[in-house]
Amino acid sequence: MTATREGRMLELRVLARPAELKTIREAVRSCVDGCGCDPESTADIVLAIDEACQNIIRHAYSGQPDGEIVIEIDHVGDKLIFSLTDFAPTIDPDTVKPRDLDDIRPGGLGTHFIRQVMDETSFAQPPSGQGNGQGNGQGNGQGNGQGNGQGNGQGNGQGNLLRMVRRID
Amino acid sequence: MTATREGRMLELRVLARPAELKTIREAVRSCVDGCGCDPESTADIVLAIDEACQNIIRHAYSGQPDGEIVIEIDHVGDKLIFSLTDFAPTIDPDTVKPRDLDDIRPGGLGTHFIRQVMDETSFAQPPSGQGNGQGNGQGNGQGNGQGNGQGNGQGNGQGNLLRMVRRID
Amino acid sequence: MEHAVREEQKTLVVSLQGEVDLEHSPKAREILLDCVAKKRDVLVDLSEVSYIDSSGVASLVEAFQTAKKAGSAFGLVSVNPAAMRVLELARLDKVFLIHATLADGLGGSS
Amino acid sequence: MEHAVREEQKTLVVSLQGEVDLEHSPKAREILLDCVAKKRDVLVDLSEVSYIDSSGVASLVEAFQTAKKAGSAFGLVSVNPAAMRVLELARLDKVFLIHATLADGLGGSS
Ligand SMILES: Nc1ncnc2c1ncn2[C@@H]1O[C@H](COP(=O)(O)OP(=O)(O)O)[C@@H](O)[C@H]1O
Ligand SMILES: Nc1ncnc2c1ncn2[C@@H]1O[C@H](COP(=O)(O)OP(=O)(O)O)[C@@H](O)[C@H]1O
Repeated sequence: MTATREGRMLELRVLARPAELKTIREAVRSCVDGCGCDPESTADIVLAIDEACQNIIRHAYSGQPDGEIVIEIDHVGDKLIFSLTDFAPTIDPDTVKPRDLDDIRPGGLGTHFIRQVMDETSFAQPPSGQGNGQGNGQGNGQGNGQGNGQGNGQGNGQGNLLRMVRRID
Repeated sequence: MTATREGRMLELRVLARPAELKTIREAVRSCVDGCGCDPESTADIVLAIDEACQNIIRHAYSGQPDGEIVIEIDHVGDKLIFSLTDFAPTIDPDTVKPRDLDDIRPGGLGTHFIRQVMDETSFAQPPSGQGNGQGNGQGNGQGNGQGNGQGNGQGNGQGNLLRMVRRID
Repeated sequence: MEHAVREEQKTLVVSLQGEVDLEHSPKAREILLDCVAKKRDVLVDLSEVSYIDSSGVASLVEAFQTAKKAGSAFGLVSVNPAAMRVLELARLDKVFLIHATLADGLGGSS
Repeated sequence: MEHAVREEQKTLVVSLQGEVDLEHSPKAREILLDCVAKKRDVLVDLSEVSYIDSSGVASLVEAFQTAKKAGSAFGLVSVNPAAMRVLELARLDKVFLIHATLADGLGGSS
């Protein structure tokens, strides 16, 4: 079962609002669990994605409720690849860091959770600079494929792409 | 808000099992609601997608639990386009019909619900014959795009693509 | 899905709660048929049903028909709007005996 | 998220239930700070918390620190494994006073 479940598992596009987090968690849990992850790893991954989405809601969009987040999950070999895209102004990745954990105070834990759960994390701008590209492609059973894309610029910034990788066995 | 939320809203790939229906309903509800659908229409659409997935679980896969369903939602103009792909043997669309509603008995309601809720429904084989194509494309803000696909044949049948359209205003 | 069965004036009152979907309707079917098998009048309280699909409706239809054959009463009470919409789509809103309140149901089936 | 507050041996016992996520942690924060503001010892029962994120943990930290300044006791009891995992990730499992059972918590904070 695990072996056959490769490729794109999820592409979910939701508004950047706290009320959407439950839907995000359920969809991620279902996909990750379906890839054969053990329950503890699944719970950790669900937490990390929730935290990354929260940061987009609170920091990238500063709570502005009409922004969007696209959550993508790809299962490639022994890796789960999570891509979170937003359309907020591009951030400086160096500002994204956890607090010193010995300095006990509310907040500053989300990026720490993400780094502990994920094997790799990196920020980039979404592929084509400003705007939001959506496309869809089709492949056949022999492995060749075709795709077609539609541009869909939002013009409100250059966006962010947070890519996270978690190895599973 | 409604106007900007166009394009691919969801691609969710899950195992064809009753326990996944709740996740499917939540994801569909969130996407459809986010496209500006009123609560009554959203509830109807969630029901119709649930029923279509149930039919894939019970009839297309005959309850075999390792099959997969891919649920896609695209928002194009005033239409929501729902595409459900399975990898079960290709069915004869003529066998998919509701019971006579005057003949009261358990069962035979799912397709009736789907037809009442959706403006169009049609069955086809997934694009490239047997197997399952997955691709993803990228476009930029100016409207041109590129895509790339990966083949991912399952070899256990030719699959089915149920396409349903619902107009929203 | 949660459920509760209690007796009121010799009628079995079955409350279903939450989501009566394909995952849970086999349980709903079992509960309903168990009650009907006791040859007692049955009222199903759907006030707390937030979601019901065709498989949940099928359980109600099966229990309803079994009760009919046994000569006992079978009614629905306090049907939540979400569930009522589904009964309407199924055109069963005129087939089932539907009571606005439990008191109505108990009065009607006595 | 659901919650309940009750008094046991002069300690306020706050039970949080369900998902303490970004949507619900402002409420959790309010409940916890309200209890702490009463200058009473507080125990937070996390046995029914199925999910907690960094924002929920932040509410606990804030209440804990406020209690400390006020000189009252603040502890966690019956921490569900899912919540304990998150406290461990936050390295707060050695910072909070964590009691296995409510009885332990009431004994310890008396
Ligand atoms: N998606 C993001 N966009 C912009 N800034 C971010 C983002 N994620 C994290 N940050 C920055 O990193 C800091 C640390 O984030 P985090 O560890 O999640 O804790 P908190 O959100 O509680 O401050 C945030 O305060 C913020 O400045
Ligand atoms: N996805 C599907 N694959 C194969 N057969 C289907 C599918 N969907 C529906 N059918 C056929 O259509 C019939 C009517 O379906 P439906 O109205 O949902 O009621 P029920 O599933 O209770 O029979 C089914 O009994 C089945 O024969």
